[in-house]
Amino acid sequence: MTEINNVRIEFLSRSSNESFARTAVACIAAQLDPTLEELGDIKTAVSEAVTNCIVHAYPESLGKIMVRARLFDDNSIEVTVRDWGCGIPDIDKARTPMYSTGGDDRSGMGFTIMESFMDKLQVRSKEGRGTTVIMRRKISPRVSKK
Amino acid sequence: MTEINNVRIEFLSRSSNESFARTAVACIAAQLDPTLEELGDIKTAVSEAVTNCIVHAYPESLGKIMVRARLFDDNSIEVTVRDWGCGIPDIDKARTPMYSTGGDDRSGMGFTIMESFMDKLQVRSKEGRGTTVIMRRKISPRVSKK
Amino acid sequence: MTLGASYEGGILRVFLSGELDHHAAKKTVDFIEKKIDAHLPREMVLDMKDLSFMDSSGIAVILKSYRRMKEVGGVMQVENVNKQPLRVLLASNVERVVKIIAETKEA
Amino acid sequence: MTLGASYEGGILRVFLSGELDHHAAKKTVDFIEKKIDAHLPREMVLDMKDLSFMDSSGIAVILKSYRRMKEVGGVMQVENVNKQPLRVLLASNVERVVKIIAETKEA
Ligand SMILES: Nc1ncnc2c1ncn2[C@@H]1O[C@H](COP(=O)(O)OP(=O)(O)O)[C@@H](O)[C@H]1O
Ligand SMILES: Nc1ncnc2c1ncn2[C@@H]1O[C@H](COP(=O)(O)OP(=O)(O)O)[C@@H](O)[C@H]1O
Repeated sequence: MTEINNVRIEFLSRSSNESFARTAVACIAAQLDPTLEELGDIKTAVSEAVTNCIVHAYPESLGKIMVRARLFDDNSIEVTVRDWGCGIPDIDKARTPMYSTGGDDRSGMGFTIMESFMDKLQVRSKEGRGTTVIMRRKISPRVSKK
Repeated sequence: MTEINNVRIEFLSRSSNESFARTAVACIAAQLDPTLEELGDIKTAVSEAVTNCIVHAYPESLGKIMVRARLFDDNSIEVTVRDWGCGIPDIDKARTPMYSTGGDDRSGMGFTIMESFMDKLQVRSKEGRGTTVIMRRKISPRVSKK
Repeated sequence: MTLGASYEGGILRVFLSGELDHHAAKKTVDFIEKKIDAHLPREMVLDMKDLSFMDSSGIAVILKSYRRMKEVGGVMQVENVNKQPLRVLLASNVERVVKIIAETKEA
Repeated sequence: MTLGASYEGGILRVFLSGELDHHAAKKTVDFIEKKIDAHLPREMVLDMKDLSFMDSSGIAVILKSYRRMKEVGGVMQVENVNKQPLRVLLASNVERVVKIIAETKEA
């Protein structure tokens, strides 16, 4: 599996940058010629991961968020979303559907959506140091390319 | 003049990333509520600067390109496009309309378009070290915001 | 995110258009709650015909609206849901609580 | 970038659609030159109705096409130019060499 593209974006945890982040990743993912549905899934997963950095990792301040998108020649994309915020004390608990520390502004479905919309989800975190979310998705080959 | 947003993207000098770079900057510029014409001007200038890195800075290899977009509270955007490629020996000559070292694949109008589509263009370069292009554009205030 | 609303015969219809993410959620909730409080409708319809994107922040918006409608003694449903928002609604199992009427048009 | 062409009565019409940048330029030039060589038209029209974006790489494409048409003894013009490509054409003074017919429709 060879890497065919690798793009990195960095921005501050302003909520106005959520649409930027998912659009930028979608631009790169588009190079794999995904269907609209596949593209929508990837945008949604990125939106969840980036929103988590803005809402949970840096609740009271502005912090740096890094998003990396890598494309591979088996037609897959890997998206990494990283913050240097408060971290997650119990990752298994955090990944439980409907679990949220965000009150009724949040649904607790972020990780569940990332999991069901991507093929693979990895979460690494250290309290007080930050969180890294790595997601992979294979784009199905199309019979007739446009 | 206070900075209100600051986004950085990094990618390799593949021509397939040209559209990614200008779309990403347009996403950020959109936060200033520009007209379609202003947005088109910014996309065009970014496309020229990024294409120059791909075509001229790294003619025979893949190299790193960095694009930074900063927004300010006077409704202006600053875009920096940087490479670590071959550099420009004579910047004044390079900025002359129709001057190109790219043969008939290039028109020599890249810098001219950056200059006429943006309010300000700064070019810094060191032979063998790379080139930095900094462009600024003020977005006109709109009477009726959408 | 652009918001609109109409009220007729006890039914409040709220139109969502654009992208509903965390950035747009607060404004959306404020708008909906203000409309509910003004009309005290017996039914609210969230019309998502022009909603091109929604993430789980939209689920929280729906659940908040649902609770407010319950408080004023009314019901709610979601209508004209495009493909991407529909996938988010289904993944969240929100149809256990709120009735979802998907549109069948292609995105 | 999607490319199309039609030939009738000595006139070759090439349709450009999408975004014409350096990435798309080589494919576009190859397509146009092949069409010119196949038909040896007395006139070529570059139809930009569906071209949503163009940078100076497009200027090089136009100038190359112009030279090829000159070689086969024909003329060329550019038609139905949207706003953004038009601004690039005007900034490049390419109308000194090739006739430009802009469309007046709003982008
Ligand atoms: N980047 C992060 N930094 C710190 N905590 C996080 C981060 N992402 C998720 N969490 C924690 O995990 C919980 C569950 O996340 P998620 O499933 O996305 O739901 P929600 O965002 O709706 O709360 C959050 O409520 C939060 O406590
Ligand atoms: N990033 C860069 N690195 C090295 N050389 C450059 C770079 N950008 C521009 N140049 C030089 O400046 C010349 C003029 O650039 P430009 O006006 O954009 O026209 P064109 O790209 O069509 O050649 C180029 O032909 C090249 O020699």
